[in-house]
Amino acid sequence: MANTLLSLAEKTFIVHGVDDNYRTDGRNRSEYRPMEVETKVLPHTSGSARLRLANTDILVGVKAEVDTPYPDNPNEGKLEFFVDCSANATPAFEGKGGDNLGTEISNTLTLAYQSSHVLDLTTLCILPQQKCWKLYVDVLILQCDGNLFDAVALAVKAALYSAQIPKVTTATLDGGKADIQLSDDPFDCVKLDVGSFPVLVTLCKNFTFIQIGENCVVDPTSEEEECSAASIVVAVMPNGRITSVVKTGYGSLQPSTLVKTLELAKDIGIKLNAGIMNALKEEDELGSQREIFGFLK
Amino acid sequence: MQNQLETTEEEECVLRPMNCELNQLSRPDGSAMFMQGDTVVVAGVYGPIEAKLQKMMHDRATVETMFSPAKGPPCVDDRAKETVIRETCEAVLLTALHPGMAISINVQELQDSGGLLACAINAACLALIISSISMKFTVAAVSCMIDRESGKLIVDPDSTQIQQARVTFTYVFEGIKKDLVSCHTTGRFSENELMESLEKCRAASQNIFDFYRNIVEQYAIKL
Amino acid sequence: MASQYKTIHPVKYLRDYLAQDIRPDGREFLRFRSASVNVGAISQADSSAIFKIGSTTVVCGIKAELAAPKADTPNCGYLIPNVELSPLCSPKFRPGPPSDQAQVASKTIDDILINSSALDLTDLCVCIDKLVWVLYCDLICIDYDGSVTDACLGALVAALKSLTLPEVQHNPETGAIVVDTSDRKPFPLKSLPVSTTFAIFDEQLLLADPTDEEESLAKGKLCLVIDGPELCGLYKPGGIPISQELLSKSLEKSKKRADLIRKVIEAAVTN
Amino acid sequence: MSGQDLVSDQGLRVDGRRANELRQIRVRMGVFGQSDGSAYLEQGNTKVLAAVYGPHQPRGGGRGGNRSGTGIINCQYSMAVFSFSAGERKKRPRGDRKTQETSLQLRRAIEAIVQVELYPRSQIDVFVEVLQSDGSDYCAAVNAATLALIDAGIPIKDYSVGCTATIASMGASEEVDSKDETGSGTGIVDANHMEECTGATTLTVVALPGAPGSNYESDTDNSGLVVVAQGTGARLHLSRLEGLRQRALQGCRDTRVILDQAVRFHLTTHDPHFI
Amino acid sequence: MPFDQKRINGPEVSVPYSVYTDVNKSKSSKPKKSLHKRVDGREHKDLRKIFVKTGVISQAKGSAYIEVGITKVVCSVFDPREIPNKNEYSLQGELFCEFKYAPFACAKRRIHQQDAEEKEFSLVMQRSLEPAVCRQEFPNFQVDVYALVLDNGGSSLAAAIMCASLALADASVPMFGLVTAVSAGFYKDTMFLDLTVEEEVLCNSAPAKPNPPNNHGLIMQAALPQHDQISEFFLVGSINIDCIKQAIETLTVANKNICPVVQQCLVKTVLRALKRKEQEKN
Repeated sequence: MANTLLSLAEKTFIVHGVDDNYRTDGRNRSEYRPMEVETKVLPHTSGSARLRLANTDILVGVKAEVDTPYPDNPNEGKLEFFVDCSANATPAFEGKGGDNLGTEISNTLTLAYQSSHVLDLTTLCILPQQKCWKLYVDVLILQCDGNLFDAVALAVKAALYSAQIPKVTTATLDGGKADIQLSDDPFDCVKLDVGSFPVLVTLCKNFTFIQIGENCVVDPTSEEEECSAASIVVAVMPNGRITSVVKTGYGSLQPSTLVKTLELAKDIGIKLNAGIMNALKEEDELGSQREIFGFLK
Repeated sequence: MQNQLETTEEEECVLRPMNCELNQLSRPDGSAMFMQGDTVVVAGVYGPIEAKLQKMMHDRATVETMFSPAKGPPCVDDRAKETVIRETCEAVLLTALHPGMAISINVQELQDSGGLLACAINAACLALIISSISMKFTVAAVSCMIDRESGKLIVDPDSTQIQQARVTFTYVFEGIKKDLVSCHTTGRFSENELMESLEKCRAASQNIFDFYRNIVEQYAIKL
Repeated sequence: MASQYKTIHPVKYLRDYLAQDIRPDGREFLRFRSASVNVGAISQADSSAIFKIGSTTVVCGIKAELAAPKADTPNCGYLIPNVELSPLCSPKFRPGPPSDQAQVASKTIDDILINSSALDLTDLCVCIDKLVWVLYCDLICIDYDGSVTDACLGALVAALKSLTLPEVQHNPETGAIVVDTSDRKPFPLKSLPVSTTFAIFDEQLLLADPTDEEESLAKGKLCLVIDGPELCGLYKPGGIPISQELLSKSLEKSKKRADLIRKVIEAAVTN
Repeated sequence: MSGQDLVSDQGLRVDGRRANELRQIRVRMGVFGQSDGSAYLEQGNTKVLAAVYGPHQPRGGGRGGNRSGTGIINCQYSMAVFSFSAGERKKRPRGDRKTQETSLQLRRAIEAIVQVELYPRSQIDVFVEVLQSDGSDYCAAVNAATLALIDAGIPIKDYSVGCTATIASMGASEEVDSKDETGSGTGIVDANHMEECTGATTLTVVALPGAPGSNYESDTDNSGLVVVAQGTGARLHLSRLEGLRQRALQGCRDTRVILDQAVRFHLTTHDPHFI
Repeated sequence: MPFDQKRINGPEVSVPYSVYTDVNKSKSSKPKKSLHKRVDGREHKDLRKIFVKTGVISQAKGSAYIEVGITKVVCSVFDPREIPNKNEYSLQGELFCEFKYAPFACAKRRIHQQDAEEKEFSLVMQRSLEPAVCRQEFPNFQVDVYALVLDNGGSSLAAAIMCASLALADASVPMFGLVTAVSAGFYKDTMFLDLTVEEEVLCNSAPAKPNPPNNHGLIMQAALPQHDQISEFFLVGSINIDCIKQAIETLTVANKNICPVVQQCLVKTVLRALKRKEQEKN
């Protein structure tokens, strides 16, 4: 993201490469770059994860707080996404510079998690109309090298996977006032069922001034993003259902292309979901004594 | 420097005693602290100064006004007062003399015991006189009310009297023909009541103009 | 040609017209534009009105909600009028918090309503010290072409006049509230204030019901609020001084105008 | 815990440290590939990331750019919304008064060591992100920023090192205890969040401690200069200030040694051309 | 409600009276009814009647008004102005869209400031319209588009997009073609076109039995029907891919069907403008 300036010739080079299914970093169109994920990097949060996708670096912290439910949905808890684009990623994000991008990503996440198929908010309710859990999912973007949406969604899923919400031992209504007690034992906690949490798949349609074919690439680098007129961000659940579709960029698509793109997104999304779950399970197997590297590695 | 002049009883005047201190503030180009009874307002004028790019007008000066209430941040009510003060001052000033410039008038309420708007306008007018910006005419503001029970017309009421008011009027007159510059009312009233109050206030405004003259004279002598 | 002339020299353009004793839109000096009102067009609001004066358009929508009253006025409801001069209605306005102009307009409308005593806030009381109605009256200007205060007040009064409120059963002991939406009662409006705006030009020239173009070039503005035989507001925020005759003339004109507007609103509401 | 017992009778603090003992400092330089310089620093549980961009052409041409003969240092201090250790969540990462003030203080600390006159018409950006806050955040930020500057290869005069010294507040009338026998001042260094919250007086010092061995007291030398000093908490008797200052300066010198080692280690392992 | 210095403020807490009515109880019977036949008597794939008009705001460069069923939206477009707070030269002009519900437009009162949903819809509007506007014609300038929903009877985003495209055309902003937009919703296996508010609420909530998972969700598709291009596709919910394919097909046809209505309106606008020009000449 930092200072991506491309000439027309460079753009044409990238686009032609994509057409021949050979990208500047040697990948083919539907290949992801290497990823690294580590959970529980922030011991003071309920759940956290750091994900690196090439140079894109995402840190997610989840905090659970006790709150009162909305009057219109008294049986539901709350889930809130906040994306902060740190100036560490690029000086352009200084001050309020990253706010627009941050809002766009957090909105997309909100849409992706909106359906009750994904996360049944009633499970976050403690006492109807009185108390519920509010999950703050705070994303910090430390470095961008393209494909923020996918990286953020993966990191969020990993962080939510690692999240531990304290168990509520007693919840009683005492004269209209709620009285709840949380378990004192820090290991006595509830984990979220991430089985149906979606990931985002960004399919970037590359063309500069001359439209070439209808090929799209997954996991675009920031250079490839620069050449794209339109991207489709699709939220795919592990079972292949789609929970949100958002188009970004200024271009338009033909209906047939859109259908193809969505099908491709579904296939990739299923694989990606499986991949991240595998990685997380592997990490789990290392046990609770594993060393946490964080940024020291 | 302190200038004092109180309206005497024999005029059977209707206005509360007035008191004024001129150019007490060092930063503004002209300032006045004006008291009418217990109502106290400070006004300061800066200008003509360079205008902000967005507000600049090529054919005349922009007039900016800030009205700050005694406590708390300004709200919608204060914005309305601010507008009356600004538009009145705009009518007073020869804005065409300073194209592309800005004249900024800051009014701070110190205490309100009735007739705040009138007092603020008078203070602003005095500050403008002292700042020696060219003016078309001077203005004087007079407030009055009609009592709820007796139906009596009271000029320049204080805050306890206003509690009993059915109607209140605030008029601003110019100094030459005593024509009406600004007007603000609250409550329901008939046409006759309007005309009657207008006449009474017009007559009373002469006191304020006299006060201006006296105080500025004293100020000039002391200089 | 005319439009270029207007852009380059707006002041002279208008002055040329006025010198010919006519206004740019073909009206005489003291002629008003036609006014129309449409009531109840918005299905989601409790009551609504669209008021047009010439091309100036204001939409008023009222939403009624329930709340606890203020401690010092336990038997009074709330009426919250807010004027929105959004960037939609004129290039003069920018997105963001309300401009000074919008704030002053809100305040003026609020003042007029209180001064005219057109509505009794105690009529909004459901249960003393416990529950009262809050009427959120949002006035949105759709087209800003002068005399917006007049249009706002017209829209608000028309909307209030057609407002009905559902019956509320409040049990003071348990605090239980039941609202019966099938049984709606009209809200009593005691009077019908009408405001009229005039623009004042040099040499005591009075223009009734100015357009935005005239308003922005005028040397002063005068706004009279008439309610039946009485006045409930006379607003002249600065501008060039006016003589006594001018005041009397505008008073007379605005009385006639008020009668007409009142008829228009009443006709629209009874239909 | 009351303000009186920051140090127990056995001479130990809440986390088991001695009064003049720093928390464990762990450092990694060059964590980011895209910035010109970056560093990650842990001081106990306080974790900070710093990135440096520049020197480059100043942005924001609207403000007239930088026509002066010296470079501008532009700093932003921001705290991740999840950075607070104790339960609550921060509303906004930056833009509030406290972070803005800290940004300004950070700039002062950086301006003291960068030779701005080498970079006319240019700008150097220093961004610091606090990932976890557990006391002495500002000092950690200064230390991390210094390391990031070194990583970016920007010539500096000395390490700019921050350290806090905290002393329990006492009644004004109470007799001032004389200097510690060791002569290294009074109070505890590098307070953590718990210790900061006791209502004790904290002196935050940013200093250029100079290389070990150089005499910090001599006025001819730049070393030992205090760049930023800030006191918070309860009032302090003037006579106790010197002891507190000494303690904080000693902390700075100790920190400098650790940072210096880390830099040398980084350069020898990552840059074969070094030495 | 937070205190706003620049507005007249009401009480801190107030509750819409609909909370206390008994209507909520009868809600459960609704879905079954509308699954077979819709409340307003339409077939599942029928659109509501559309009324469009241009030139409704005298002060704007271009403006339009649209009514879809009871949904009412006004939109205005202003002269290009320099992009505020921008230093570099931008080769392509920009489109600034603001989508706002009037405070009284929805069942629940809205606050005056834009909320998250409105901001999101503003972005969707911008993305739908951008492909249709020849932005290279006004480099370094920005065209402001404001849409205001006066009455929300469902599908107000789609209505706003169409309205905005008409307003842009009315303002003589160079465009590649008109933008139309249609919304669709899924509940179980039923697809509705051109949703009402009740149907929007229904499609937003997941059907009771999650196993096997049932479809539910909303789709909004904006298109340039003259060029057979989709300019924006906005989906929320949980829908399987086959149903989405089916929806894209149906929506593409629906968009093509709406196009003549909008075109007709533009023809009228042009004729009116020509007439006015002639009058000015005489």
